[in-house]
Formats: sequence, C-alpha cells, structure tokens
Amino acid sequence: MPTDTKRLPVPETSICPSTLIEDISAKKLPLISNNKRRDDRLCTQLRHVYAKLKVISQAQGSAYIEIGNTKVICSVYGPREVKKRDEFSMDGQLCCDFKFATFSCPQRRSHLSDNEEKELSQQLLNALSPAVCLNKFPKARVEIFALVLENDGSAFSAAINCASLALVDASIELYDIPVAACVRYDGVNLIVDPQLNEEYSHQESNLSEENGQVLVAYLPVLKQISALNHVGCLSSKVLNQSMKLCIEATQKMHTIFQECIKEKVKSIMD
Amino acid sequence: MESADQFKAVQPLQYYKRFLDQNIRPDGRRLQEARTTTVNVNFCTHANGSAMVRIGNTTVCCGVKAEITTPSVTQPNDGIIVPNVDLPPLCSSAIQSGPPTDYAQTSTKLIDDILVSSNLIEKKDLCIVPSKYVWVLYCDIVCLDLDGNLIDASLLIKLPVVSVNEKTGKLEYDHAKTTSLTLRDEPIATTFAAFDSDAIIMDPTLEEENLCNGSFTITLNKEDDICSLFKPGGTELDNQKLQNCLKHCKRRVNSVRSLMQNAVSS
Amino acid sequence: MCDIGDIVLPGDKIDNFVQSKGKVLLGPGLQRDGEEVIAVRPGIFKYREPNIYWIESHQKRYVPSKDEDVIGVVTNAKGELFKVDIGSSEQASLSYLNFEGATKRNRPDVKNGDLVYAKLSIADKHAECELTCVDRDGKSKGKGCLPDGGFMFQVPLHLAHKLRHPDCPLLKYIGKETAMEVIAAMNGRVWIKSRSARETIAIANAISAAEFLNYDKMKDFVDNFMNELYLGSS
Amino acid sequence: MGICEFGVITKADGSARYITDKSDAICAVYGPIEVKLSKELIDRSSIEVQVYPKSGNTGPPERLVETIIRTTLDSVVLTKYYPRSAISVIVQLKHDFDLSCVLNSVCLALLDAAIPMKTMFSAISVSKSDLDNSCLNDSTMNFVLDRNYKVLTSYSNGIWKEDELKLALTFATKKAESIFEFYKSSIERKLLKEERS
Amino acid sequence: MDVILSKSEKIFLTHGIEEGIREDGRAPDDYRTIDLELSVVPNANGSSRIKLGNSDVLAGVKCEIGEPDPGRPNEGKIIFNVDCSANAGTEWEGRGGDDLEIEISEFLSKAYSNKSCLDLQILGLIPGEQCWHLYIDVLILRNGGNILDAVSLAVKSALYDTEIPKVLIKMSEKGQSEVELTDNPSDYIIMSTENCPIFVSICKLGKGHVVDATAKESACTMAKIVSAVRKDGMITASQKKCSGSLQESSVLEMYEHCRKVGMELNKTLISKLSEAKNAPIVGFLA
Amino acid sequence: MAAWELLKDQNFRLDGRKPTELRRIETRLGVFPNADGSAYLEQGNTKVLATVYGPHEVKGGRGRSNPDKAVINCQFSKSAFSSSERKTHMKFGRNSSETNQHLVQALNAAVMSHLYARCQIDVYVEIVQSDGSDFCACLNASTLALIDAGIALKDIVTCCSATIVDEKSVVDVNYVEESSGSAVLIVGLLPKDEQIAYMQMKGRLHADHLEKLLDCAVEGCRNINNILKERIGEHLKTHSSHFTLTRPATPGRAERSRPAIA
Repeated sequence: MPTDTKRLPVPETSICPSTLIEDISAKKLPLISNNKRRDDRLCTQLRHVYAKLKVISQAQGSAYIEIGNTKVICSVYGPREVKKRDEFSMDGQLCCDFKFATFSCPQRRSHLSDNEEKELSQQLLNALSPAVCLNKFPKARVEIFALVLENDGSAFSAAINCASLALVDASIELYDIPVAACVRYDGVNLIVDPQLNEEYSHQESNLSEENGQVLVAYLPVLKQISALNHVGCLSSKVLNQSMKLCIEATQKMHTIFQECIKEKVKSIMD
Repeated sequence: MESADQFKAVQPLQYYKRFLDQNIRPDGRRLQEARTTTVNVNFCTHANGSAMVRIGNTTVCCGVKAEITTPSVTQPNDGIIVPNVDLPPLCSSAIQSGPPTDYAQTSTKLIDDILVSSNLIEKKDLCIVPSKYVWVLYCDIVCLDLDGNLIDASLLIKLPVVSVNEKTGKLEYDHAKTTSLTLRDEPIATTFAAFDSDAIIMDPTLEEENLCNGSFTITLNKEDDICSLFKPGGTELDNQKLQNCLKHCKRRVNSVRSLMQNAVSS
Repeated sequence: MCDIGDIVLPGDKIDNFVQSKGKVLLGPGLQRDGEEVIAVRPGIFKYREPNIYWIESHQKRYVPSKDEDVIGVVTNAKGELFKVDIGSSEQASLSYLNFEGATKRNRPDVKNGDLVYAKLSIADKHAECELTCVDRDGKSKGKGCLPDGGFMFQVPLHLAHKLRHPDCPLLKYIGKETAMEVIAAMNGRVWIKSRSARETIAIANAISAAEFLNYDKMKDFVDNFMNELYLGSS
Repeated sequence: MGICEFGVITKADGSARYITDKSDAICAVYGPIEVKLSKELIDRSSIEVQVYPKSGNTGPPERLVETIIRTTLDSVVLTKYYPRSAISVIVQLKHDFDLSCVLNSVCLALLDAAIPMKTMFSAISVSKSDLDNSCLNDSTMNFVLDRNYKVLTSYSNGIWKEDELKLALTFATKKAESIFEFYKSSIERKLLKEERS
Repeated sequence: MDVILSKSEKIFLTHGIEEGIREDGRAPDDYRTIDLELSVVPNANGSSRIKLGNSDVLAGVKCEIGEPDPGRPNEGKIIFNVDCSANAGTEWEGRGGDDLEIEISEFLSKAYSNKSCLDLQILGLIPGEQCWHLYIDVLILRNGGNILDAVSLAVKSALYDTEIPKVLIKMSEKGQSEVELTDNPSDYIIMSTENCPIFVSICKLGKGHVVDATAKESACTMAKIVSAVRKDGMITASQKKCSGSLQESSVLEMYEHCRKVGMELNKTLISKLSEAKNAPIVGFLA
Repeated sequence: MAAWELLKDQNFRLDGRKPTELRRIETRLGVFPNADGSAYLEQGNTKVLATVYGPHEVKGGRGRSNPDKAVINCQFSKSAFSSSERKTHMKFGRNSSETNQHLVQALNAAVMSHLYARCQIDVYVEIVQSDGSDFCACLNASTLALIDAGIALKDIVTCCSATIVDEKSVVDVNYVEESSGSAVLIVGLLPKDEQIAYMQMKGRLHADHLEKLLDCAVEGCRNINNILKERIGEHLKTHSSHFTLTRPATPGRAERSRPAIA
C-alpha cells in the first residue's frame, strides 16, 4: 500500500496488546452453562435495543442504534444528482459505504477501508435495495453511510437496521423496512444476537465439528428474505432452524422499530 | 415562504448584520454566548479511552487506542502520539468519500501542534522498555455532524483517561492491571468569528462560519496561559480587541472545565 | 505625503491632489477606501494635466482592456467563433465575419495555430473578450491573419508599450539598417518578418536586449549590434 | 533582516526569493489565469496555494500552511478585480520551514507581479528568547501585521503568558516597520532599474 | 460482465426456464462440460486450469515460509488472491475488475475458514515462529457466466495437485531450531483435499431456479444463492447475492437443490481429478 | 549465480542449447473465441497469452482520439505464480506502465494505424509463466494476436533478446542468463526491410561487443520470424480449408478466416 501521505506519519509496525493474550481459557468455556448465556440471557433473548432518529443535523435522514454495546450511526444523503454517470437507467441508484471506526474493534482497524469493509458495503447494498422504490427518483442517487462506533457482536446486522431506520427518517419511499438478526450455532444449541465473545471466529479451536453463524435480513410485511449470509460448517437442517429463529428475532426487532418511528412522527407532527 | 426566510436566502449577510446590530443572533444566543455543550466519556469499551462531545449540533467522538512499537532512533525513550481528525462523508453533504479533505488535514496538524505545545501527555511516561518497546497512542477523532467549530469539539476530547497496561520482561501483557495516564494539562479552545472589526461572535455555527470573513481560535491551558493562538487571515484586530477576546475566552474555559470535571468523575 | 514621480507601495495613503481642484479622476492602481484614496499597486505615482492620477506599474500578465491591439494564437478554428489565446486569463473569441471581405459563404482561411493581429472590441472583466480585425468602415488596416515566415516572441508589457511610443527611436534605427516588418502588440507579443531567418533572430535579440536602455543610448547600441551582425555574415 | 531577489523565475508573472538566517523560500505567483471549472467563483478570483517542503512529500503540515496563506491573501488581495479567474501562489522551501520567511516571500512575489492588494503585510516570528533572552525554550509566536500594524494572522506554539503576548506584539510592530522599509527599498531598486529607460 | 439483454429477451428466457427448458438445451440441474488440466504452470507448487463451458480459470498454489498468526501458533495460513485478467474483456482493464476480485476472494476465505476443509496443522513448522504460507492465486481468463463455481473447482483441483516440499528441522548451534528444505523434488507431502468445498450458485429466474447459469441467464437473474458444499453435503458458507429478495420457502428449496447438486459435482470432480492426474499436459495448445 | 558455469567448455549452455540456438517455440492462434484476436505463445518455458479487442470506439472521451490514426492501448500483466518466487504485480506499478509504453511504441511501428482513424485498438498480454526475455515473448504474442484479429500490419514484428557470456554472444536469453547480471539487448525487428522497430539494452556492455550482439539479435529475430510465418501458414491452412468447404456448425468456435498481411 503506498504510504498514506494525507495523514501524519505513523510507525510502520505496531502490535495491538490484546493479540498477545494467551488466555485461550476464555474461549474454552461453553457458550451456554445451565441454559444461561455468559451475560445470563436466554438463548432466544435479544439484547436491549435503543434507537434514535434525526441525530445528524446535516443529513436528510440519520439514525443511531445501540444493540447491547454495539453502537452504529448512519446517515442518508440524497436523492441527489450524480456527477459522472456511465449508463442511463430509469431507476435511481443506491450506493452504500460501510466502515468500522478505527477504535471500534479490539484490533485497531485502518483508516482506508479494507477488503472486508468493501465486501460488507456491497452486501449492505444487496440487503437494502429490494426494499427501496428506486423508480421514484430516476437519474438520481441516494447515498447511505454507516459507521460502527463500537463492535460488540453482530455489528453488520445492527448496521442494516440502522440504515433502514435512516432511510425512513430521510422519508425515502420504501416497500418495507428491512430488519436483520444474527444466530450463532455452536454444535449444541442456537443462540440469537451473539455478543463479540460469543461470535463465530475461525481462530478458536472448534468445540464440535459443526458450528457457524447465520445472518438474515427480513422484510416483515412482504415476508421475504432480502439478505442471507452464513459462515461456518452447518448441515441444512440446522440452517433451516437458524433461519426460522432469525426471522422470529427480526419480527421482535420490527415492533421495537415501529414504536420508535411512531414516536418520531408524533413529535414532528405536533 | 415568509418574507424573513426569503430575505435570509437572498441577502444572508445583511440578514445577519440586522441581528448583530441588536447584539443578538438568529438562534437567540448573545454574541459572546456558546452553544450548549455536553460531554460523555468512555462510551466505547474496546478503545483504551474514548469520549463524545456535542457543542450545539456539532458532534465529535474520539477513540484512543494504545499499541506497542519500537521507538524512533532519535528519541529512544519517547512515546509517540498520532492524532488524526477524520471527516467521513457521513458528517456533511459537502464531503465525498475519498482521501481526507484539506480542512481535515489542517485540523489534524493544528491539534498535533496544540498537543505538542501544551505537552498534554509527557512522552517519557509512554516508555515501556527504553529504546526497545514504547507505547504509541492513536487518537482518532471522528466528526459525526459538522456544524461549525470543529476545533473546540475535537480539543475537548483530547482528555479521555487512557488506561495503559503493565508489562514485564519480554512482551507479555496482563489484561487485568491497567494504570491510567496522568494528564499534565487540559487545553481548552474557544473559537471566535469576526464579521467586521467590532462584531465578534463566539462559537460560530457552520452558517456563521461561512458568512463571516475570518475566524480565530484561542486555546488556554490550566493556568489560563495561551497555548495556541490560531488566526488565519480575516479582519485585522488590534491588541485591545485581542485582550477582550481573551477575557471572554477565560469565562468560557472555566465553565467548560467544570463540565469536564463532572463528566470524567461520573 | 507622497508626490508625483514617487515610488508608491500598496496601502500608502494618497492625499495631495493639490494640482487639481474639484473632481479628480483615479486611474489604474488607485482605489477609494472610505474618505481617503489608497494605492493598491506598487509603482510610480503619475499625473496628467486636467485631473488624472494613476500608478504606473510593471506587470507581466496582460489584462485586456478596450480598443487595444493584440496578437493572438488561434486555438480552435472550428464553428462560428474562433477561440484565440491572447495571453490573458481567458481565451478571446473572434467571429469569422470580423475579417475584411468575409461573408457567410467566403469564410477566411484560418487554421489552428495561426497568428492573428486584431483589436479588442469588447473587453469587460465580467464577460468574455471579443476581437475584431476590421475597423468601423470594413477596412483591415494591417489587421487579420499574419503571413507565414514571421517570428513572434514575448516581451514584458512595459517594453512593448515603450516600442509603441511615438518617439522611441529603436525601431527606426533598426529599420534603417535592414528591411523588416514589425508589429509590437499591447499584450507584450512582438512579430518580426525580415529577409532571412538569421536577421529576424538578430532583431528579436536586439529588441529584448534593449529593455533597460533609454532613448539616447539606443543609437550606438543599434549601430554596434548591426555591424556585429553583418561583420559576422560577410 | 534577509535578502530579497526579484524575478527569480522568468516564466512566472511575479517571483521572489527571500533568504533570512533561519530559512530560505522561493515564491512564484501566476497572475489572473484560467481557473478549473469546479473552483470558479463568479464575482472574484479564487486563490490557490501550494507549498513544497525542502524534501519529502507534502502532508498535513503543508496543508495547514497553505490554509494560513490562502486565508491571509483572501483578506488582503483585491480579488474583485479579476472575476472568474485564479491567482496561483507556489512556494518552494529551500531550507527548513519558517512561517514568517514563507509569508514574506509571498508578499514580495505579489508585489513583483503587481497584483492589486489592499495593504502590504509583513510576517514576524517572535521567540521567547527575543523578549528576555534569559529563558531557553524555543516556543515562537508568528504575527502578520498590515500597514497600520493590526494583527492579520497569528500562529503560535509553546505556552505564552498574557503579558508575554503584549510584549511580543510590541516587539513585532517594531520589527514590522523595518520590514516595510526593506520592502520599499527593494521595490525601489527594482522599479528604478526599469524606470531609468 | 453482464451481457446487455433487451426486456423481451429476458422475458423469453425466464418463461423458458419456468417450463424447465434452457437456452442451450441443458436441464435446470445440469452443469456444462468441465475439462480440467493439472500442473499447467511448472513454476507453481500446484496448478490447475478449468474450462466450465466458456468460462476459463487458471489457479496456481505457491508455498512460502512465513510467520504464523500469534493467535494460532502451530498452524499454517492460506491466502487467497483473485486477478481478473483483461483478456476476458475490456471492462476488466485497469481497476475495472476490482470489486469482483474482492467479492470472490472474500467468499473463498469465508468458505475455507473453518478447520474441517483443510487440515492446517501439517503446515505448521516451528510453533510460533515459522509455518507454511499457502498463496492461492486465481487468474480468470474468460468469464462465461457462473465464474464463482469455476473458481472453486480450479482452487480445489490446484490444492489436489499441490506438492509441499518436506522439511527437516535441525537444532542450530545457537539453540534455535532451523528449517532446512530437502532438495530432491520427489519427496513431498500432499494435503488431503476431499473436504474442500465446491461453490454451487443457484439463480432464481421468475419462479424457476437454475444451476450453472450462462452469461445471458445471469443477466436476467433477480436473486442468486451461492453456497459452498462439501462432499458430505455440509454447507460451509453461503450468501444471497444480487439485489432481489426471496420467499423463505424458495430459499429452503434452493438450499436442498444446492446440496444435491453439490454432492454430485464433488463426485464428478474427484473422478476427473484422478483422470487428469496422469494425463499429458497440453495447456493452451489444445 | 556466477558459480554456475553458464557456458560449458564444448560451448553448450545450461539448458543444452548452442549459443545461437533458439528455445522451442509453440504457438496457437484463436485461443479465446470471445476476443477479436487472441494468441498463445510458448518460447521455452516462457508462456504468454495475448488478446486484441478493436478497432473500436475510443474510450475515455473524445480528448484521446486521434483524428488521423488509431490509438493503441496496451496492458501488460504478470500473474502472481508466473516466476519462481510469488509476488503480486501491481497493475499500476511504475515498471508495468513503462513496459506498456514500450509495447505501444513497438506495435505503432508495425500497425498501419492510418487505416483505423479515430479508433482504439486494445492489446492485453498476460504472462502465465516467465522464464526469461518476457518482453520478447509478449511482443511476438501481440503480433500473432493482431494477425488473428485481422488488423493490417506493415510487417510481422518479431522480437529477440541476446546477451554476452564469456565473450560469446548468446541469443534468446533464459531466466538464469538474464539474472546473471550481464547486459541484455532486446531488439524488435521488421524483417522485410530490415528496420529496427524497438531496441532496449539493460546493464553495462563494452562498446565493441555491441556490434556483435546486435547482429546476433537481428539474426535471432529473423529465425523467429520464419518460425512464426510457418506457424501462421499452418493456422491459415487448417482454417481456410474450413472456409472453402461447407462450414460445419461448431457452436462457440468463432471463425477467424482472413488475416490481412499487407
């Protein structure tokens, strides 16, 4: 990578202290002990959700969401004119940009978005575009910027929820509100909305041969799946179960968002 | 549109001058009155220290990550502090995604200079093993909502309590024991915007910043000494005006310092 | 505090308009700032009879003003308006009808890169400047496309003004020695055509070297310049 | 005080080299030139500044200096004279960086290019040791004063007490007078050479 | 590289598929002919070239010695890198193919991320200090549709063909252990690759869904599910691509299809691999 | 490297060739049916693929199009596993853009670009396996691809490399000889009228060796040219015979029938 001349010089190699930890022990203990999780939630219990609209004054629409300790902020600009346009299309254009803040993960992330962030931006676009009425703003573009302030597990599903709330706040016409949830399977049982230490990561020596994590973005009214993303080795039976669990979780999440949006609309009206 | 908005859209400057003559601003604040400021500290668990500051609509959050690196040859037992101000396209419609804009780079360098001149953190404390391992503090300041007065907000954050971890011998690292870094100084900045030689307002919003012809920032430290006076161009000021700006600056700094105290203590 | 012929710097206050009573005309380089008049350009404070004051300053960049003769290079010879580069911040436009004897059907033969000697018919700082090669009654008086075989070079503006000054003997002396055609344009471009390329280059060097000579020293400067030229060739 | 030399770069509309004991900078000014469509301003000319350090590539420090120069010139240069054009200022540092030397070279280059300016400005860097040469630390305070000695631009590093600020300001105004004299003499030298003919 | 199709052509194709008839006469679950060649690039430790219909992919595996992750000291590392060559079309010139390259390499590393696919223990040399880094480079020479499946086939066969030189670990005088390569080319170790996943992308056109879509069919696909299927039917990674949405029932049905087709494809690939093992190397000259 | 005795006493080279002997050349035209023209060339172990798209409309706005001749645009890329140690080659690195420029200059000399005014011809070269004198293989492969694309050529430009090993000039340098540090001369030749279209020399060479080295390289070019002409002849025979008979419908194999050699 050419040295980044637009920022102050940085020492080449710097090691993050958390990588030196040898305490494999934390990973060994099972996710579920006497059917309570590490932060004594039930298997299918969601973390506390706090959502707030209109947090950024400059943006057409913006939203801030806290699921447990995972904090994501998102702003929506547009529909605005597209400078260089390659092909003519009657539909509007949606473009997403997903970014982890440098201090959001235990391992510091670089300023320039790496491959993983570019791929997640593309997946965010695929998750949101079925729900947006693109034909309502032809030849224009809606830009969505999501930033993860703190990643304490299932950050990408929180980003999808935050982006859809921001779209609602920007009063962009939607067929439905996409809501996303994550499910982790550790060989024995399925847990919903995993925290960072409960998340699947291929580093850890696997407890049982079969474990993985599934993310589903669901359109509750249209009853359609707008994004499906699964990592780790799962049989199709387990895959079906985890998808059903995800959909239930998104329905719960959906009711919470609806209240939050109703409040917002009420506060604007009067 | 009522006539007031039309007048504002057509003649923004005169609209503003009308208000300034009666010594008041469109959003109801007096000339030397700052916007409501809120500070909350340690909102991110993964960062060694983090803080979020909100001055009016301008929201800025900063995370400090400490990492270990080998020191530079010239200063073997000095830690390294790398500030960086980041204006993501999220914070204002004018900014496109891509390399940092000039405004971001200028603020980065300015904050770096203020850090150096007020030597907020003694570089010696950051040394683990002289000329072998030393701490490097990445202070990443992310602006979430740009509504004027970026420097004040970014500087207020400079004071998160950084927890640094103990090391013994070869590089092991003990999670439990963390010692917090003592901050030797608390530089606090106030920004003024000058419309013409006598109408000087404090803590301008983005709109006021674009209308005025020149803004300047004074940073005071604990003992109310000036650790940075940054006035890039704009209306010329003589000594007497500078002095009364300093007076306002002191008043503002005291109110902010008390705010900082209860934020950190809570 | 400063009087005529003095060196003036930007920001100096000028208040002794003693020569003229009543209305005062401020030329380039002076500006009204509230009550007083301040100088905005470094140069020499000059005065002319009735009440005209201005500051003469030396600029390298040409700023177009009305009715000045300029030499331009055609950069875009297609379409209605030719684009001509006259060395200022914007390219001037020259309609193909503004040539002598040009009609809708009989278009003047102008290609990219041709040299054009023309007069600035419109030159306003807010609008694009316009050139014309014809005066009011349709005559070109030497204006229009310059023939091939000439050589154009750039000189500082004040040297070009000096060459155009009626009592500047330089061109007369050179003209006596060798037959040549010379055009000194207001935008600092000089065009020379003489019998051989060697002489053209020599004349060009002579003109640029004469930048800081005053009138009386020019006579012998040109003499020794010319015999060097012929001595060398014969 | 420093030496000044005009017309260093022949192709530029105005150029000057300003050498002081601390630093040495060459500045070239290109008077009203074509402006990029994206940066065009309808009612005035836009000022573009580029600063190149002695060695290495440009980074945030150069951006800060460019911002300081640009905003200072915005309030001094009469940009209303040339709408929809650009005035480009390029500074190349020959020695290590000193803000006052850079700003003085910019002012001299503007004078050489005869760009209309409301007032001239001179930059002075006052270090603590200038005031009472007892203390050692090298914290400096840079001032840019206009003809009636008002503060146009200031940039400081190091810690300064309030009264030290007053002292520095008076020291700066004294030094500014000599710099303006120096400007006048160097301009005279240049103009007389041209005016003799 | 979507072919540009008019609306009516898309409708024609979709209706055809809903009745189970495809443009080139294949059944919805059929794959195009796969011809496979091994060790096409002698410089690489293992290489393969796959032609799936008119998609053409070249994969090369090179192993080099490097440091292991601090978190997993005694395991080797796999690094994927995809390169879209401009030969495939002018739009991949310069930076054109970048987002496809990122998409494929990210999905490959996700699919190969869990332990069961490749046993990385045998790649570890000196715990904590040195291990084998397996660089898997994929060069896409022609994109005839369904490029993800072709890439997975190429990667699996390249790993099948990889010969990792044996290594002796000597204790040097200073007490550190040192790695010493054998120099006779014949003794090498081979990794067992039967658990490596193969990608199956199922495209939904109208109501019907189709496997191994050609360029035209993928141009009129609303939604597509790509899943990495192992020999025993386990799915190690899957993702819904393209900007359409799917009913829950059709997702389950598509997963079933993926598993069935994936297991068959694995069988055909293994038989082709053993065939190609000792086939003469022809390369591009055929 | 110097330890290996490059030229054994009976003056055989490391890979058993005589100093003036070329490596085995294999070629195939029409490798990629979807490209306008494509070719695959093997010179010993150096294997190169070249494809040609064009002449088509100029990309990148009107500014780049040339009113009286075609714009040739080349992109040279080396795959990561091509050489012995693995290295990802930046497509926009300095040396790859320099090689692109050299390819453009060499092909400009051969292509009759005035026939394709205001068009653009794209030539993409991919090095699959590199074992010395990569540039020569790229240029030869590009020429074959241009012929396959039916673009009018003044002559078949061929390229060959030569170097000096213990006072003897050696042709068609392989990787070992190339990295042994002695100077390598690369010559691109238009054989019909003996014009040198491209010449490049890396490394230090004694003045009087140059004459000998140049002759040896030009000789090498001529031999390669004959081999290439032969191969093109065979390719035409197999294809034109198709052309005269009723053409059997071969799905997916586009016909390249008529290369125009001026």
